[in-house]
Amino acid sequence: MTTRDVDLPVGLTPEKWYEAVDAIESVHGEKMVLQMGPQHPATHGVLRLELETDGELIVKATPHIGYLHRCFEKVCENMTWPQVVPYTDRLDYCGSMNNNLGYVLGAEKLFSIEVSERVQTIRVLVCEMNRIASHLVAVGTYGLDIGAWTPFLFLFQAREHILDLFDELCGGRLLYNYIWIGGLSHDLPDGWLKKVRKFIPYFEPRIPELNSLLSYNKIFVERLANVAVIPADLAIRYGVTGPNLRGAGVAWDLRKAEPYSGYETYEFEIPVGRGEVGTVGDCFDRYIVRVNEMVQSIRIIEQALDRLEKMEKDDVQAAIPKTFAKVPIGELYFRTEATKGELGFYIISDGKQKPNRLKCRAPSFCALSVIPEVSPGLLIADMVALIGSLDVVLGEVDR
Amino acid sequence: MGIIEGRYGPNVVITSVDKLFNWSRSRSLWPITFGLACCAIEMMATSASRFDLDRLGIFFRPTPRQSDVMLVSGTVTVKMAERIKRLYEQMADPKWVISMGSCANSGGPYWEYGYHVVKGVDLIIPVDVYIPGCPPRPEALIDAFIQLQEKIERETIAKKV
Amino acid sequence: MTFSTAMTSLILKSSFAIGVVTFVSLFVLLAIWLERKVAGHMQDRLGPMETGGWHGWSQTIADAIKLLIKEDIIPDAADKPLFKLAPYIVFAGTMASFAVIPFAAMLIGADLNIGVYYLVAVSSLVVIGILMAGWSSNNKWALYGSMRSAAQMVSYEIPIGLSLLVPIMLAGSLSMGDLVGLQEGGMHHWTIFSHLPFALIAFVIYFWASLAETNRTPFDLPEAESELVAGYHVEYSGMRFAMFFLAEYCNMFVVAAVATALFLGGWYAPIPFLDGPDVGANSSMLTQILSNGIGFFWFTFKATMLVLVQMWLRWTLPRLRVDQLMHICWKVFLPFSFVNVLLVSLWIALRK
Amino acid sequence: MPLTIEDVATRLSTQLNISLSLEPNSPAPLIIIPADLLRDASKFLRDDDALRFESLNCITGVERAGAYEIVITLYSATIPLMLNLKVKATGEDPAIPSVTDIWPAADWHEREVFDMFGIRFEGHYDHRRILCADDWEGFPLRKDYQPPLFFHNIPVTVNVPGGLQIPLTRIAK
Repeated sequence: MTTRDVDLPVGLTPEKWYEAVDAIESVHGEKMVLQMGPQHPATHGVLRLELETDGELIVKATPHIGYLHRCFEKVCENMTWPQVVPYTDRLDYCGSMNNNLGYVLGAEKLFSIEVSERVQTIRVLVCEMNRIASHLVAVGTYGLDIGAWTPFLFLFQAREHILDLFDELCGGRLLYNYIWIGGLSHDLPDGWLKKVRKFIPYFEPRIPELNSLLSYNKIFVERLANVAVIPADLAIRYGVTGPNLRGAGVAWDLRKAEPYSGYETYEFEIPVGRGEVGTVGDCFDRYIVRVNEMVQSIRIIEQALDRLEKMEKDDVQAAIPKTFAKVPIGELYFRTEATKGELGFYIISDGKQKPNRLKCRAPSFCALSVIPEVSPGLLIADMVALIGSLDVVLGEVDR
Repeated sequence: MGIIEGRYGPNVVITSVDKLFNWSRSRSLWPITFGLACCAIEMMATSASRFDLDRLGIFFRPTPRQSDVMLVSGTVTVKMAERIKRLYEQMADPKWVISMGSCANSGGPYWEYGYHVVKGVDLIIPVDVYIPGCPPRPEALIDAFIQLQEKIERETIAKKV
Repeated sequence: MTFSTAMTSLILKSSFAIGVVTFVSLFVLLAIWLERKVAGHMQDRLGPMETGGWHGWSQTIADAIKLLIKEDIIPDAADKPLFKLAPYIVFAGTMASFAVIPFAAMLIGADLNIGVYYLVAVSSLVVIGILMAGWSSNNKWALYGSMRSAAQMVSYEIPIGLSLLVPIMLAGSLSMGDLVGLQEGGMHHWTIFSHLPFALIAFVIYFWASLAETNRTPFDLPEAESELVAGYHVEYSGMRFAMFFLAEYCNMFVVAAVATALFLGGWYAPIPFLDGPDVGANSSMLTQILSNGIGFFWFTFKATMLVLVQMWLRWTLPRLRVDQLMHICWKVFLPFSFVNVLLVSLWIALRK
Repeated sequence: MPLTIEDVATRLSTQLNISLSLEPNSPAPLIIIPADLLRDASKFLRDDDALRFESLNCITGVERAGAYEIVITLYSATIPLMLNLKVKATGEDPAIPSVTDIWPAADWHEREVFDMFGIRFEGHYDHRRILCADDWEGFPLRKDYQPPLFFHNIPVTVNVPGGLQIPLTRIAK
């Protein structure tokens, strides 16, 4: 295969590509195969990329995954329905609450369980806090990939405050097992809502600080603008969802499109990539969408707090079934907007205590599959920017 | 250290050299930047501002050649096992391994049904310190480093009697 | 020259050399500790605290001893002679620069009449060492690192050379001693301020280009951690790595020292009042020591301040991409330097 | 009045000229498509102006009583409607035509189903394992799957049916 035969990334015109190829071929460049990962600081865990390069230019990139394949689906077939929840935590370990919610809502729909409004509101509250925590990791490590150390540490500082609140709520800093089928593992501790209230004025100034320190830093913008453009049609064809799809300019958010857990009653906007500094759908758009989503999450948190403060305390475990020995038969695909995008669970119940089949459709899995399509023509440094901007968590890619 | 190691008894020179070597080794533990799974996020949190591993002189090196400690932070799968072994072999002596979290200790929640999971990283490489927890808290990781420091301080180049 | 004067001069020179090496080692130990402290405090944490009591002052000492007694790995597939030689060349290239650094009026190893020229020449040795390291490691990341480094350092030497040309033209000499000597008498006599705006432009270009020369952020592409793992020294362990590390921090000091000598008045204090006593041909030994000591203080102070700025930039800025790096060098720094040199020569001609 | 799954099924059956059955046993009904018609059905579903199922969300492999089937989850933002297609694979060596060229998103999902269930996807351009190690044997999500005792000398199974326990030799420092 020659350099000319590669599928062109969208956004790169054939003339430009051929010009580059001619320039390279005129010096008779030989291809070099470079193994990036599984131990590489920029692959966010154990992703391995096989890069065929010509100098620093990438001709072809093949992702190899499975280095963290933890047999989630097999394990779940051997666990009872509630026992599956902790395993969902470990899928996307940055956004555990959202994974809990995705599975639990699917199971509740299958078993026709209704939870109280208060439980729903608490779920929304913790999920949005978790979304912020997850985006903080994404944005922080992205700065690290581009070479900026300090923002990463500032953002982790802010994240610690959220983790402290979760710690008080359910005893876990990272993996929570908080949202259960039919309820929650714990009710809110006394005075917890006040602490969340206090967190908001602490966190809100962090966003402008981040923007001035990192987002609109000239070098950072130059590194990201027009790099690794994933246009909307490509993103949809490859099943890319979440902030990566919104970065391509598509205002698609399951919290709006197929609201669950009462999201239809909250006021928030869907931030989309507008090509602020380059092309719509470039790395910068995917990055800035995450930053703006944190602002929207804060809005949702405020509304949820307002409602929870007015609500009477009730039993958050009231709707939990006494036994899972006999459950309704059926199968369904249920999807929610997790931090990385559309998290779907295909759940098959054959009426027994354990799921017959539980398939997780992980957003990062689909986001990663777009890499071979967009990577030709990138430099190695751009590749790092691309992986970081997709914000993949290998826990849910490999499951 | 092949020249003097194990040749002399614990005399005053050897013990002083021991003290210096062990002090320098235990105070400058550079782990390899290598995250496997969930625990890697806690590892990052530990090196971040609130817990600040740099206080103890620990900072992460990206290449195995320049690192002293391997933090196995997460589930080890059979696909990854060979890579971990190779990374361990690439590290320069003296080297230590911290097994962080239940998965690395024993396979953790994937013990029974995880067909693709190695049931403890110590089936592949020797481990010095085990940290329980899923994931361990940053305090636990710091404690592991302190335990490792204490362990290093007990090492000697003198002849074993 | 009689035998005894030759001997005295030899002893003086060698003790100076030993002094410089000691100073450099101490400075590097301090600089690495400082770097970690500066980074720590910029990032809302403390940096090394536990090792050696007060603010972890002996952290770098522990690191250095540990690196010295660590296993020295030479990969099987490496080109062994080159692999072994590379760190020494990098280190030697850096240390050789110290020969012409004017710490004080009498504290110059060799006040060559082509001092700056020599400096530019020996600093190119570093590139060869890095290329050797990258190539001989037989590792693709190391190769990338060294190739990037070679391209970067060779390119950036041109703006560096051109911006160094400005003070040279203004002073009409290549000797470090002369170049500093002309800046006596307070801040307004320093090259950077006495020849506004040309020298200022030259200084800014020199400072940025020197960051690239020393592989510091935002130009740390040869060892970019998130891209090339550790770049050209990815296969080096123990002492050999320590030498690269040492050379990097020495290099930081060298470029800062050159900037100090050529642009920031060298060993002269900002106000003449703070300078040491004047030294004449028949001054006493004490006066000489005092004068040179104060000069030495001002010189290292200014250079260290510049090193601090380098650290500050490192922990603030992200990293550039290869093509942007080259763009900045060839399309921004180079034309500016050329125009600057041209204007300076015009100005000098007109002034006559 | 947006189209329902029944409408989609009717349109599909007129297009393919066969009768299609809906599997009602579920909160979300499925359309069962014969494997040999999958590609035609997929193209129709994607390209028909009224339907435009442009995104493939998920492919789930399922084993039911020894038989293998896959469920393709599609979504059309035009209607909007979510649609599950069920395709049954038969025989000892189950195979289903690949839809990777119709929906590129199917690429990795199909590889995963192959990896887990051993269902071959005919016409897939890069048909290899994706999650398990390349030289892994067997298909883990099959119900009768017995994991190997050792993989490259690393013990993988700890509890073998029959109460046997594999001794784990841990490396001591």
